[in-house]
Amino acid sequence: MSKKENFLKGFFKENPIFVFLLGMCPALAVTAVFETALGMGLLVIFVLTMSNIVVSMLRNVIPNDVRTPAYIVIIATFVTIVGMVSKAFTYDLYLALGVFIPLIVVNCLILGRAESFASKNKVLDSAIDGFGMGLGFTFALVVIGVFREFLSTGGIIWGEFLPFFVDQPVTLFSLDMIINLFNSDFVIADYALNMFSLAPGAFIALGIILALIQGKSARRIKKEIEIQKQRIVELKKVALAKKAAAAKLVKEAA
Amino acid sequence: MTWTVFAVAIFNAMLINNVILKQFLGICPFLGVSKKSSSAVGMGAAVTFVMVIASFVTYAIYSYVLVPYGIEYISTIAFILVIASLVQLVEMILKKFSKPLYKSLGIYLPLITTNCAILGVAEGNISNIYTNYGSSGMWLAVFTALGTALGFTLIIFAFSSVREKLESSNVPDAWKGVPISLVVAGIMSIAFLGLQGIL
Amino acid sequence: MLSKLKTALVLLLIGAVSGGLIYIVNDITAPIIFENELQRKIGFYSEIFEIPEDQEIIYKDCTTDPNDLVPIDGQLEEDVTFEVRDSCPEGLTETFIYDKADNSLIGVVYFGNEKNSYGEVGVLVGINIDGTIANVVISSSTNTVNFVKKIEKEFLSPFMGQLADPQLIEFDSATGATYTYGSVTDIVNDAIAAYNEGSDE
Amino acid sequence: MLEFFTRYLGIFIVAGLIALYIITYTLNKKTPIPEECLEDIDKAACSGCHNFACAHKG
Repeated sequence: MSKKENFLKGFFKENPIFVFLLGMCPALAVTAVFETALGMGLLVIFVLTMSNIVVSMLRNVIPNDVRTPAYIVIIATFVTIVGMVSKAFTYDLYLALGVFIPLIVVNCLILGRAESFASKNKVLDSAIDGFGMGLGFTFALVVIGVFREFLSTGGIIWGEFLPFFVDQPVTLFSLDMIINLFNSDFVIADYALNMFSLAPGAFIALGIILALIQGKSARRIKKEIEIQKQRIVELKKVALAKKAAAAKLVKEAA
Repeated sequence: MTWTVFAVAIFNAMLINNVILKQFLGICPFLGVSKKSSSAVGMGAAVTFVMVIASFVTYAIYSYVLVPYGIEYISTIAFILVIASLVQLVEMILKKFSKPLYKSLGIYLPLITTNCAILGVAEGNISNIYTNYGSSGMWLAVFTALGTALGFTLIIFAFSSVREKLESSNVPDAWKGVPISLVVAGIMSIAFLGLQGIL
Repeated sequence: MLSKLKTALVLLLIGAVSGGLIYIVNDITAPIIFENELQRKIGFYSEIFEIPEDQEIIYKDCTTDPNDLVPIDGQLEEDVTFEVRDSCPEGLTETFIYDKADNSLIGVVYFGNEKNSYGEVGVLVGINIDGTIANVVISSSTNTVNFVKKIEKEFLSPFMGQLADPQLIEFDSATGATYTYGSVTDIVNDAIAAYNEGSDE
Repeated sequence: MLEFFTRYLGIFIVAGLIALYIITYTLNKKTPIPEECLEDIDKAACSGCHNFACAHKG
């Protein structure tokens, strides 16, 4: 596997949330708002990359019988560090994510990558794998977050939890802006599907997204099957034609 | 604290702030181990057992060791290690002394270390109960854990029953498997949202 | 035997390194975190009582030792009607806000948090010394930003300037508050009750 | 001496807990699994998310 493939596989082919269904707790819990989803993803990228690097560095040193405890210790260390750093520098994000920052420890994705990839591969490859997988995880969270925030409020806001680039929260996009051109009294918040910011909305939104993905892959598989069927039919036709030709030859010879 | 406080704590943790449908903890076993009712009950029993003991131990460690010495910041790493060793200990004891018990719920114990519900409840006890009651909230923490675990068992059992029906129903290809399960969970969650006004 | 010793050594090393790493990071971040929490609190208090930025305030919390966080030097004024209690009222945190320049009491803030159907919500209720509600502010919430804005605009602003009277408890039935707003109302009511209890003593 | 210990107590507690975990882990590994449960364990491990290799699908 080339380095590029190794990096890109986390996005679509082996996406942790959409394909492997790992780390579903944060995928449901912190995605009510796009920004918290992005923040969670960034924390996971850091923990995953660092733990992959360290596990890979120590892969020949850690004895095989006690590798799970060692991995858990390494991951827990980085999670504690990331928790303290986020508390110090992005305090709003820390408050919004709450208990889900320490819960990165038990995110199956991180332990899974340590056991199945980093413990068998070189440091650079493991780092790329961790970074790519983390980006894939973030990508999935952001997709769910944008979907839910847009449906529940009719717009996307930046700057509430991640105080980068802007001082005040800025509305990146809102349906208000477009509809107000035609009807100035319209307030999207009165018509928004508030359910999608609540618990049921999380389940249903993720269900819809997974169904879209599954539907697409189902269609692709169906198409492939159809193509194969057609090929078989064609082959059969060719074989039949050959047979008929052979029979004709035999007849003529006779 | 009177018994009503404990009753309310159990009721609140079990139904109103249900661990799966409201707090999104333990989604992994919820989707993974809920294909058959029998395995759902086994998983629920294992979670109940470990969760109650784990929240007792973690609360004690937090209030009697970490806070007095001012080292609350290592709580995450301390909790996960305590829970992991507790799971190992319980598994070993079950293996040695009670084979039927091991067969019914011990086989789910290796999955519990990475179950976020256990660590989530331990952390939640610290942030919700410890800040209000201090070290006298120990029993409240234990009862909250009991309620949470009962809520987990209830939901995973109910969900497995629905899922057994889903297996034989005619679902479009795109929605087969996890997507339809998630929508079913969402509808259950709406039902539990209705309990919100009780307390 | 040698391999076992090696195993133990490796694991000990990992443990020591991770412990040391956490210790160092904590050393670096602890003052920043402390400052964050302080700034956040003071920001909320300033917002509630509309204190100008150049005026410094100090506060006394019922949960912490008065000598611990921000020391109050000098004596408090005699005619302050309510006593500073040793223990918090149930479910609330009581904080007294003073002007740093002359140690005069500006007001009392009650903090409570409760769970509602949208998640968890923390509410600060500020009461002036003349007994009127200064402001009600949502300090932390897992709800969406728009929703919080809606609550603050439609539901909390009517509280401002009203007398902190237990009869205000009728208030929520008048507005037809839903149970979501109910958790906010509960905290306001608790705060008013605690305030009246404190000032009677 | 005592001051030194309380100052770095966090490190010692973490080290102690790691030791506790490893001791219980190895003890648990040494205890044999009852034979009739072996199959059930494999099934359970695949349906949960402990095992990355057979992540549950559907």
